[in-house]
Amino acid sequence: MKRWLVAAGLSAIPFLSANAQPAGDAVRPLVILTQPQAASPQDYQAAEMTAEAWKALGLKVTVRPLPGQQFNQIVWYERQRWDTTTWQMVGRPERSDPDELTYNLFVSANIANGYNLVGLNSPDYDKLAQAQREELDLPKRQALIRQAQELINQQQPYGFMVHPKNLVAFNQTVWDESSMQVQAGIGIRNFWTWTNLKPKGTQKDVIVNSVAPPTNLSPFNIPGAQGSWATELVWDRLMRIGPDGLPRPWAAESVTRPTATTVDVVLRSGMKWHDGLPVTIEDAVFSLEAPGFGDKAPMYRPFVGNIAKVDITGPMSLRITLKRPDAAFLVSSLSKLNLAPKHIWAPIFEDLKNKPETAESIMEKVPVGSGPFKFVSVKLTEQIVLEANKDHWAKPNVDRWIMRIAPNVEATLGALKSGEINFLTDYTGDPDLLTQLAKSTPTIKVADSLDIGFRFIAYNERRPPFNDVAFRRALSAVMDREALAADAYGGAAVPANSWISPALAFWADPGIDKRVPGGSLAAAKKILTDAGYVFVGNELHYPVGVKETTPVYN
Amino acid sequence: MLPWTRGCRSVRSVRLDPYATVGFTIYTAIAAMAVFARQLAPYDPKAILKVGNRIARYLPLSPEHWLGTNSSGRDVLSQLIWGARSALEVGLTAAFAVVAIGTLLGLVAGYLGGWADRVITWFADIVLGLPFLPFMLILAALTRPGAGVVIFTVAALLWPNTARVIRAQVLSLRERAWVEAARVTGCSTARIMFVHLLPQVLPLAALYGSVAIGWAILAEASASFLGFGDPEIISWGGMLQESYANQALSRGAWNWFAPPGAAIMAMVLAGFLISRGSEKLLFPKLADQ
Amino acid sequence: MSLLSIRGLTVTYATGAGPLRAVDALDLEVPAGSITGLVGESGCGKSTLGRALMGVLPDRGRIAAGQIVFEGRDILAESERARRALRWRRMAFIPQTAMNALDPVQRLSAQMAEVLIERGGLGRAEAAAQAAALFRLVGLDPARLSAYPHQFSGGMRQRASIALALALSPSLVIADEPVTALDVIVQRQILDVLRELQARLNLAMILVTHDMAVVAYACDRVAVMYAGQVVEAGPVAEVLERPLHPYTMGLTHAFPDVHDSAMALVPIEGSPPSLLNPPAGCRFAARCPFADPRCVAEPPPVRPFGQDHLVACWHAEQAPALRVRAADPQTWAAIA
Amino acid sequence: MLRLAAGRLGHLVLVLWVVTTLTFVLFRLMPGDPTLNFLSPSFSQETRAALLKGFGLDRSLWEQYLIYMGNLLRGELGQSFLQGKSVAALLGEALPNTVILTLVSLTAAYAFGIVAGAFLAFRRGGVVEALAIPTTLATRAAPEFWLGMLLLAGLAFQAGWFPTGGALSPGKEMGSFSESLISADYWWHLALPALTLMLFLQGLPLLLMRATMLEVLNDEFIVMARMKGLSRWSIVMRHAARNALLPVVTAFALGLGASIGGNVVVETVFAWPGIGRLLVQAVQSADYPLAQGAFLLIAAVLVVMNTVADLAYAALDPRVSVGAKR
Repeated sequence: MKRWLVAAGLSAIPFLSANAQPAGDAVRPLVILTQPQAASPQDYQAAEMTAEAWKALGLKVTVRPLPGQQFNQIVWYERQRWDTTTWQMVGRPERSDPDELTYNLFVSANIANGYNLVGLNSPDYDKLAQAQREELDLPKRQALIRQAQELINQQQPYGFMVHPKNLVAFNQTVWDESSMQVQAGIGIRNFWTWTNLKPKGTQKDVIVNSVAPPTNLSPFNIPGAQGSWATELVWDRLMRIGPDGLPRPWAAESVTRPTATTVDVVLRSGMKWHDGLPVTIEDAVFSLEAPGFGDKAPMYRPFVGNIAKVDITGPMSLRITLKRPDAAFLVSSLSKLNLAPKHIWAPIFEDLKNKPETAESIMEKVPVGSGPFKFVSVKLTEQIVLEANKDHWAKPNVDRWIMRIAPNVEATLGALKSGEINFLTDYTGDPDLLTQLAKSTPTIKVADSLDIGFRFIAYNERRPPFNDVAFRRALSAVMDREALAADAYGGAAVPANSWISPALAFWADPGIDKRVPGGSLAAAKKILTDAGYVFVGNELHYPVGVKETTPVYN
Repeated sequence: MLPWTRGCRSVRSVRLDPYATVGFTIYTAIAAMAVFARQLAPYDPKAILKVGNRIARYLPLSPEHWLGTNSSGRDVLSQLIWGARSALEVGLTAAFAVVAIGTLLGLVAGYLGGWADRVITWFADIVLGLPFLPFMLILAALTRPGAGVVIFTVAALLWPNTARVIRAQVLSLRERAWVEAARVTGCSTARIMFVHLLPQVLPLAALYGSVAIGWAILAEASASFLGFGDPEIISWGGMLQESYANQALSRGAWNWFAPPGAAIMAMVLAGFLISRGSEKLLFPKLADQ
Repeated sequence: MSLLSIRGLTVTYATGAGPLRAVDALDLEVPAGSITGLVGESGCGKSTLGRALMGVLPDRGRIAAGQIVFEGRDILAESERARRALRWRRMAFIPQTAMNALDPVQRLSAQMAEVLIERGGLGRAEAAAQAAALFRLVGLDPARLSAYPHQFSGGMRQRASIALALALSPSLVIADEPVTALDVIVQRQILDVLRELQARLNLAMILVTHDMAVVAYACDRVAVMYAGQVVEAGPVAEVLERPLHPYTMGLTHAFPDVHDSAMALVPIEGSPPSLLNPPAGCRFAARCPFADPRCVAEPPPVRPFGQDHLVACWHAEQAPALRVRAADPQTWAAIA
Repeated sequence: MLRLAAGRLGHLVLVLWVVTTLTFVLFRLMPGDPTLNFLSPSFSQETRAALLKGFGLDRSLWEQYLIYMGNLLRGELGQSFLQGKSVAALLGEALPNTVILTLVSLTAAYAFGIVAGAFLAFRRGGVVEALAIPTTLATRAAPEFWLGMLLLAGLAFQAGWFPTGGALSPGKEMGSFSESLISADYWWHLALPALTLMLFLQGLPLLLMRATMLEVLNDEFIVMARMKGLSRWSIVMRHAARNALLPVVTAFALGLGASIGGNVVVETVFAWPGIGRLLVQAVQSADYPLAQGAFLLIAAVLVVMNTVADLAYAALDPRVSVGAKR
């Protein structure tokens, strides 16, 4: 009865106001999906703040947190179903080159089941993305990237929120700060720090932390952000992203690009696997080819997708021939592919041929790499212990690298205070508290750095009215990025309006965060009314004649 | 001692026992909070309060905010008051379900005996072999997390305790003269069970209910803590989880962290106190061994 | 000279409504070497009296007044330590329900040994031998010493209890309803054992019972208790043949005679008075078919009547006539 | 006794079968599919299908059930999706930690509870009781994780007396579990979680001991013991405690079973690497084989301990174990 009255009341409104102002249907109640507060208090709060802001546009907005599993399922695989969602792209060294994100996030090829979650379909953008990929001239490529950013700014497929800062802390009585390396967009928690870090006293074990358990550690698996910190140390790569954000030869003596589609690599000599066997040119070729065997290394497969062939050109040298020019190849492939021992992995791949599992799920008892650290023990939900590889050409100064895995942020802070960990590498908690701790405990020093990653709210263009650029612009215009950075992200973030972080100064478009079209509530309302939307009372309606045909998210 | 006399005594002691008085007082206070939440709570518990255009995070205790605000700028006292509502909803629903199922099966098993008794006892044994929290977690993972899972788990796994006691009591009651008399005068089995026996066992069942309320609240809190609560509902367990996720401990935000825990404790304690008259109620498994 | 004489003994229980006088200014003499039956309805205080004698009253009970002179000593005046020394060595107890009175989780050998060693000061081997002897004494197979109480029948448990009671050769044994829970045949066997042992060991025994038939069968003397007081006492033959108190007259009819089960059962209507506020006059007055206003107003004193026979009734002189009327069930029915 | 044991064991097998079957049904009802964890742009539909096939999820339910039961009987629990290790091995690593935590805390709780409960039974109705009973009830009423968090905040974060989590100090390597057991480091890490659990668990033995003690003290055989002039010590220790302990010992066995599953929360708070934490992580990350294995193990322990409790009671009470009469 009551419901009937309400329904009647609702339907009466457009009828009564029809004389005053013609309008379409009211916009349906919209839903912002996000992770539960427990998993990500910051995103949750950002979603709540955004919902508040959108309500000012006469919309009904609810925040719907979903547990991790369900969240991924719906956002990733049920793309017709959701309106908007919070999401993030994390910073990884390989993302120091803008190509991966520039290409994957927005090209139309990725709409069906790739990274183009929102379903942006812009032929202009597709052209720009492909062009920057093939442009080897840096200034020209920079211009293309900035053009792409402006295009996205006009389209607003996302409500960009912030670029987070990485907060790390360490015990300065244990570690010599001057031995740490700062990597652009990553901070001091990076490969170079681990290999260079100098102890001040007798504590020679660097004990870092992770709040999430890594997945299986294999040279053909990406074991989550934290797991990668360990795999980077164990498996060498032909190139690595240097502290400057540019790729530099690592396990290669040299890497040259004689033409746009060829890459010559000379392997460093004298390298040994942790089991004592020498690293050969065959191992290098195998490592470049293996991810392409069948579908046995799905995560790494895209990184070799552009390789046409690999030829051995000498006892320690090889040539890679690409299918197409690829500006980012050194970063996104050579700096990413792990060197895996052929004598161990070739038989495994052979064995996998007739099995459903992939190489990702295979974990050796004690995994063998050739990197500056080697495995001692692994308990994925407790700790990973690596020890320095004294035979490595870049042998570390520390004895062991230990990662404690504990999801409890409170306990992690306590552990830093008590010395159970001496390098806080994974802190998802309240930035204030860490700063306070450092103030009250002089032995602890905090270092922050702007991350390559970013956080955003995705607008699903498959579902009207998100297909309307005016509507998207209005939503983005009312989001208060300063407040989000200050309140939701505790000040450890800067406002964003692009997927390219200011940390990548060369590629970033300075000031783009100030150029969101509109920019105020009044302007946003104007965008909407200009596009034909009608405010009926305090409720936003579609332009005249437009029916609401999309079901409410459930 | 016959279970019957034990039951009698505990029911009577509920009225006399000072502990039980405290228990009922706590329940009354919580019920009042739940019913009058709208009037009592100074703020909308979900409203994000602002100071200027910034969120009013972590405001200290003040006349405006007796228990301060939390990390998302919400009034802690208002949340505490509204939390009583979901606590009562979850607690009462679950307790009602436990009592209803337990009493029904206990009655049937005790009065009918024979194969009905054997089947029910066997079923109870199976249920006692399912670990409570893990079962709830799995269930929460495969359906939508929230109060429903908690209530279902409590009802599905805790009825055997009540059923056992009711069954024992019915076994002794059915031999009584007046039951015999009812049988002789041609009362139907259903009538004897529900009209004659049921009112006799209800007080005992209600005592079990008061304990079940507590277990349900604890279960809900645990589920919330492990991330399987209903995030859209304001509950004490959810408040604890939220404070935990936002490091209220490190911050020393006792005003946020302590009250919901204390409220849960008080509510569970109230159930214990009420049933204290018969301590064996707390140890149903052992009582009849 | 009595082995035990009780003078003015008053035992009260603390209750919510004030003290309850379970035993009220009671006098009783128990001569050595005989069985004295203590008979009365349940709740009349006879079991309390037994426990008071042993010095083990329930938590709320206490001895408010009186003397218990045992073997010439006023034991109430003595220290707890001295009283404890008496227990079981000089006076022992046979409980009503041997199932609960024996520790369910200990073998009988252990329960015998405990008493013999801890209280009797025997060595382990001696104790074992003594336990076997005691078992034989009460007619049990010593091999059964290794059994648990629940493995025994009721009669066997009661025999074991008797063996336990006799373990330290006491001079007085208080048997609290020793045969109540048993069936008639076994009752008789146990009573035979008690009588035989009493004679053989020259024990004094107080046999608490509610059953006149038991008294008739087993006792030398009898004291009839009503509402915390002894209303009539004397030799069994005398009291049963020529009861002086109407209550005794009623009781003799209220229970089937062991010898003549065909005899009509005449129950006494009504129930005993509240011991919280006992009536001013004769406590039996309310149920007595022969009561007159004096009975209601004044408590009758205990008077000797004839040879060794005590009674507390204003109408004891008319007893022969009353006995005739008491034999008629109609007399009792009129009360109700 | 033997017949009783055989009967209980038969019953145990039956209950185990039903519980495992129930688990099977429960897990097959899960929506979505397990491959989601390998979320990646390059993850093709074909690969997902292949993975499903690999887990046998493409067969009929009956076939899956037969395979499942067959695997269970061989102790084969499958492979963890996320950790790339056999579930059995992961459970094997975690189980000893859970068992130790449970045993230590339960033993401490019962030792304390029995003594305190017996004491309270003697001191009936005093100020001590008036304070102790509500305190005990309150400890039992507080959410475990809340207690744990308070202890963690006070004794670990603030005072720094105890480690903040885990079972061993960072980098400590133990060749075997027995090596852990004799290391002080392990016990130092165990202290806080064990204390939390102990606080939570002590209420039951305390109240139970008190209640049965009170009951026993009023039993006829205790009165008889007093009449026998036995010393207080003999009465309490030989007769009262022995009888009062029976249900407490049974509760201990039941508690052992229940606690293994109930440790979930405490293990999570203290990052104690036991079965409970493993289960939570598995459920949170939808690692179904691992979650299923952990659940089965916990349920099996519970069922077995329920049976052990029955048998223990029977063994300790001659009324049950000696002679058929009850």
